[in-house]
Amino acid sequence: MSLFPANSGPTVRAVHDEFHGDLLEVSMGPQHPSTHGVFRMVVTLDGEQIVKLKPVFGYLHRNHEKIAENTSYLSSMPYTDRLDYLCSMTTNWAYALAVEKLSGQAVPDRAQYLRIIMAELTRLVNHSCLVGFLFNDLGTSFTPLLYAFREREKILDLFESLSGSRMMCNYQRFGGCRVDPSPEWLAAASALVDNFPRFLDEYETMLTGNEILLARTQGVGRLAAAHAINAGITGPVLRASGVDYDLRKVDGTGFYPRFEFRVPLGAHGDTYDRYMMRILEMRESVKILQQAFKTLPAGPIMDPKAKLRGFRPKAGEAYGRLESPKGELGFYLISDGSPNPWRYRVRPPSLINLTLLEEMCLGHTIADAVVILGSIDIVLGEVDR
Amino acid sequence: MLGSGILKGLGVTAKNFVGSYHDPARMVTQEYPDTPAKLPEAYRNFPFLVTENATDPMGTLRCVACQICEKECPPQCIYIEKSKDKKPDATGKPQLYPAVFAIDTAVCMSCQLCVEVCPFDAIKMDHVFEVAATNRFEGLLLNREQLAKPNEYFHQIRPTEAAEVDGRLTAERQAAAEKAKAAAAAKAAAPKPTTPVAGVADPGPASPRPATPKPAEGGTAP
Amino acid sequence: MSFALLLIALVLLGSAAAAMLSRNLIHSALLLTGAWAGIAAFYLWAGAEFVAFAQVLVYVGAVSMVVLFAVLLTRQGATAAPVEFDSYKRVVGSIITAGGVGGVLLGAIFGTPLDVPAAPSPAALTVRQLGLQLMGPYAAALLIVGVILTVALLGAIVIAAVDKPEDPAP
Amino acid sequence: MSMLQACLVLSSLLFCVGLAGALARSNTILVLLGIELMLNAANLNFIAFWRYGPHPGAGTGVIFVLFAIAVAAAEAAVGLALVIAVHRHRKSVRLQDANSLKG
Amino acid sequence: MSVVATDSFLERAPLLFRDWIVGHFPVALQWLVHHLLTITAILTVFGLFFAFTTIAERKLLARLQNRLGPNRSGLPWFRTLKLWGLTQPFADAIKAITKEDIVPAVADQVLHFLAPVVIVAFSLLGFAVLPFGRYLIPVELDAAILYFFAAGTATELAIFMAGWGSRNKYSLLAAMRALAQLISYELPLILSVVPVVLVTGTLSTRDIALAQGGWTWGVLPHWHVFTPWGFAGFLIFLVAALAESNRSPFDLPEAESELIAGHLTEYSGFKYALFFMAEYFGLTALSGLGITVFLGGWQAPCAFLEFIPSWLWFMGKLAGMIVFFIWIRGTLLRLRIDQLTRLAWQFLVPLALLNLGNAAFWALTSGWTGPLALARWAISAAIVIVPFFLLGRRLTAGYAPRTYRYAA
Repeated sequence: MSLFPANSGPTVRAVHDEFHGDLLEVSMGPQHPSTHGVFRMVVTLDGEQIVKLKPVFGYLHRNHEKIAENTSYLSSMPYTDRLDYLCSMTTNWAYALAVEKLSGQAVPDRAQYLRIIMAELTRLVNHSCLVGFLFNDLGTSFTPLLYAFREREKILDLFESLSGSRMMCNYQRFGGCRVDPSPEWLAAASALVDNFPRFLDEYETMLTGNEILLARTQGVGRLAAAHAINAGITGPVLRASGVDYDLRKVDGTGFYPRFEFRVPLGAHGDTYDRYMMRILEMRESVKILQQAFKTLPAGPIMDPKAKLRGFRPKAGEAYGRLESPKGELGFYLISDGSPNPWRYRVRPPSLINLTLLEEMCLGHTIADAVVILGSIDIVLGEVDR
Repeated sequence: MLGSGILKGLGVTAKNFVGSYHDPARMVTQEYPDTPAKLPEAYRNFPFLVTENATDPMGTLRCVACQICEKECPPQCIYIEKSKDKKPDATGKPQLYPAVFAIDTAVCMSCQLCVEVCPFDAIKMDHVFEVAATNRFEGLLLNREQLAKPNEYFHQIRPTEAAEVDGRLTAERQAAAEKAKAAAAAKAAAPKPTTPVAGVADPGPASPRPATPKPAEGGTAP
Repeated sequence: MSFALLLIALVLLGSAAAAMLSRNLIHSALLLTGAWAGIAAFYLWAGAEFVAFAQVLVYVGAVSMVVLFAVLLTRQGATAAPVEFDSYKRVVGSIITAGGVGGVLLGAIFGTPLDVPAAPSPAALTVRQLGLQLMGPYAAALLIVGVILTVALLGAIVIAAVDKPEDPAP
Repeated sequence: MSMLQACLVLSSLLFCVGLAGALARSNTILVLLGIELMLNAANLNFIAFWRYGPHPGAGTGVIFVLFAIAVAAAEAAVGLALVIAVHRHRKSVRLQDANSLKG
Repeated sequence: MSVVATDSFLERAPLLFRDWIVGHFPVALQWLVHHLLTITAILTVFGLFFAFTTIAERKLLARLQNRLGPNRSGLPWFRTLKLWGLTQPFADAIKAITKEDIVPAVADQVLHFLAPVVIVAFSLLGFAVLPFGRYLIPVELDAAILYFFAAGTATELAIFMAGWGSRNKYSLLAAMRALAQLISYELPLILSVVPVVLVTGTLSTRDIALAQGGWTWGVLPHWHVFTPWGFAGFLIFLVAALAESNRSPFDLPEAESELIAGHLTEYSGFKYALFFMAEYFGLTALSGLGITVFLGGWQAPCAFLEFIPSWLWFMGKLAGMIVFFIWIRGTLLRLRIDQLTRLAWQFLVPLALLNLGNAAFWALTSGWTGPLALARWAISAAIVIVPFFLLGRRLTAGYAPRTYRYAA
């Protein structure tokens, strides 16, 4: 009797729930435009509202830690580039820090300054990139992202002319840095840094006061401070919740105590705060960089006693951590005196910050979930390792 | 006021629109195949082997097949087989040479560790990035012949580093030659002094041949 | 008999019948939208442009949306199951009833001596005339319809609104 | 068969289709749609009489149809709201299930 | 509608051309040829307009984003001729046509096929009543405005058919969103036009365009947008038109970052191109309506510019509107579905209703002159500006840029 074939009805496998009516289970990812890589969220929706969210990751697992345990200390260095591939300078540094701690190597002053310069430039790269992607998740037609990329390109060009590669810098070494920047490089970098606030101002004029942005981000994805601390969340995500915890201040990593900078703190812990944390941190990074370029000492960039090959730290363990742009990035190493680490473990900030995704998303809509994920700032290379 | 933020945003995009026509700081696009990419000297892509003499690339490889790079290579993409015989190197000292030297560029991650650990300045990073192959296995597995590039080429892509390397090498070789001469003088009884500087590389652009070798045409499988 | 009328009638009756027969609710709703559009085409054919556009605007634009919304919102658990007919008894009964009613209607139509003018005058009812009539003789009716619509809107919202949870979440 | 009769036949056939559908189906939405069809069939008559009837100049038929459309829209809105409300309480859109006055 | 001989040749050229062609046919067929020619002309002009809108959008967006945009495609056989990439749309069209058409196995085949057809067919209907020039109205209807909105309604159905028929969860979500969005914005869209109908007293687009003729001192055109109620109406119309045509910042049904491509997720090749085409046709038609209703239609902005033929003015204004929409798209971010509907019901609809009253006030006080005219302006402006502020403040209550503290 029917005009059309009977195998009809909505496509959805509805999750029937006695109390909530019909729920819709959507598997967002691993191929989805805004999961920032091969990340997957199994989202259960009531209408557009999220009632359950299960993050699924591991699609980019590359066995990083086990590989590192089977190669020499030096050979792991290029692999750390691939952890957080937006911030290879800081991952390099964190790893070098751990190894230096393990072997008790000293780092010359100039190298310490260079490391801070590179780390802060990386912070600019990462945060501008992240903010751009966040706006893409919010539905702009790429404009803010491309403005951010335009500035990021300039920094990446600097990285390339220094280290030979734009993103896989492989720059830090145990006991120093690989290449000494020329005065021209330093001048170019200094000029770039001086111009960076102009970009930030323009960016903020364009978007920070935008009513749609305020409505889309304020009050969305709130994260309470106590909850964040319990989950071990670090970095701008934690500071957006109002917790004053910045390893640059807490640990005084490297020569950071010699620089004057402030740590911005949020009050609401929502997506807008997380966005603003990035903007404000970029402004502070510019300050650090300007001081560093002014006070950069001359001298060697490598510890003369440092050995490139045949490097065998004495048996023991060390944990080197760093305030990477995404949070506390730590490398935990155990040496048994052999050329390879006996145990090699990464504490990836992306992964740990991701653990509270469901709590942040519950009750919000699917559009918000994408934005919240974007504001956490994950890099799947680091999450999955 | 509702809408003021939106109007400001429209203003910024309009500014960028106008700026993209006259401001090179805003319009950063390079039209790549038309205007060739300008690579910084430090740029690294895949390694190549330095030869002293472009006319006899296989005879004058600086590589002595010490296999350090093979050992240190993080993704293990270098494969070396030592030669059975020895050939004299630039200083005339008989050295092993690589009978097989292959790099799988499909695996190589351009980390430059091989360059850093090489004690002989025999392997360097190339600037050629337009590599494409139709065969994933043979097309990207480069052998000794494909990897070898003359020192002049090295000078061309990395003048600063090459000059420094050559300066160091010449100093070493002179030292070696003087040592040999001193040894020869000491061995005055010996009737025939060896000719030590047979193959000293001429670092300058004295070579009559055009220094640029063809960029590695990865597409042609051997 | 005009060819256009025949065509309209065929499309109209066909889609209406298909809508009533379809086991897929969405298809039913969409086919019915087609039938409504056919009715608009009939109005257009009859020269009542304004009514035709109003029909499209209200039925195709609004009522069909509400129907589709209702269908989607009342999707049950495993809704893939087609909406089956009830017992054959019921179907047959309803067809007999409808046929009977139809017979009565047709009998009435053909049995009544209709006072048909020889040549239908060209119906020219401009929008202005319509508006004047609505605002003049029919102003009261217009007001009442306005009130009805408002009340219906409010009522629909009240009925369909989600009940407040008994204990508001702390 | 005059044009008027043809229109009336069309309208009554449409009415029958709507009636049959409303009676035969048990899904509330479909019943509602059948009733809408019947309403529209009635509207066809107004237009037919306006166009081919004895007094084509008067706009009564057209205006009546306009009012009918407005009221039908209201009816559809309320009816479907009822369907949704019933569905929320009963988890069913079958007419037979909505058989008690107490929600 | 007779062509006045005093008009410039260019003004009359399209009509003369049409009459010349029609004249070649036997009298019995002339009406048919006449209409077919009109249809062909609309399809050709707006087909090309669509094609160049796509390239303009890509180019302009690129420039907004400090990129170059497509500049590679030239002509076959003339390799050196680049033409600034202007032939890109034709290359795109060839690509779209030759691409494989993939229909999911579980999709509702009929609806999946019908949706793009329906949407294109109905999005073209709106063009029938737009006055493209002084004499260029395809169909003169008494109730043209009503017709225009009626013709646009089917696009919503088509989007629903696409979203539901694809049997994809994202598509289904998009279909729901599209329904909610289009229902919400139909109302402010129509309400924003009603004041003009009220003041001009006609539903005919031709008469509305004619009513905006004339200039004060030869430079200030009497367009509706230059009255307080007209300006407010135009703004509401712009926002609602953006939403109705699913353009950013209201592109929720195809929200790329959330729903992949929404109702278009399961479409490829030519069907996708049809949707794309329909979206632009809809946008163009709505812009055309906005121009007709608020921006003086084909009227020249100044008396001394009247020598330019009216249809060129219309197309120029149309291009301006499109550029503005592209600019908006390049700047703004997307709203959320609840904010979208809230914007419609709590802001646009009340404002539009007030604006209707405003227009009534304007029509009633048309006799005020001298200082009273100023008062009329002031009162009318106050009627829209004060609610704008109040409603706007309510809409953005709780949202403000923040200041931040720093750790000690």
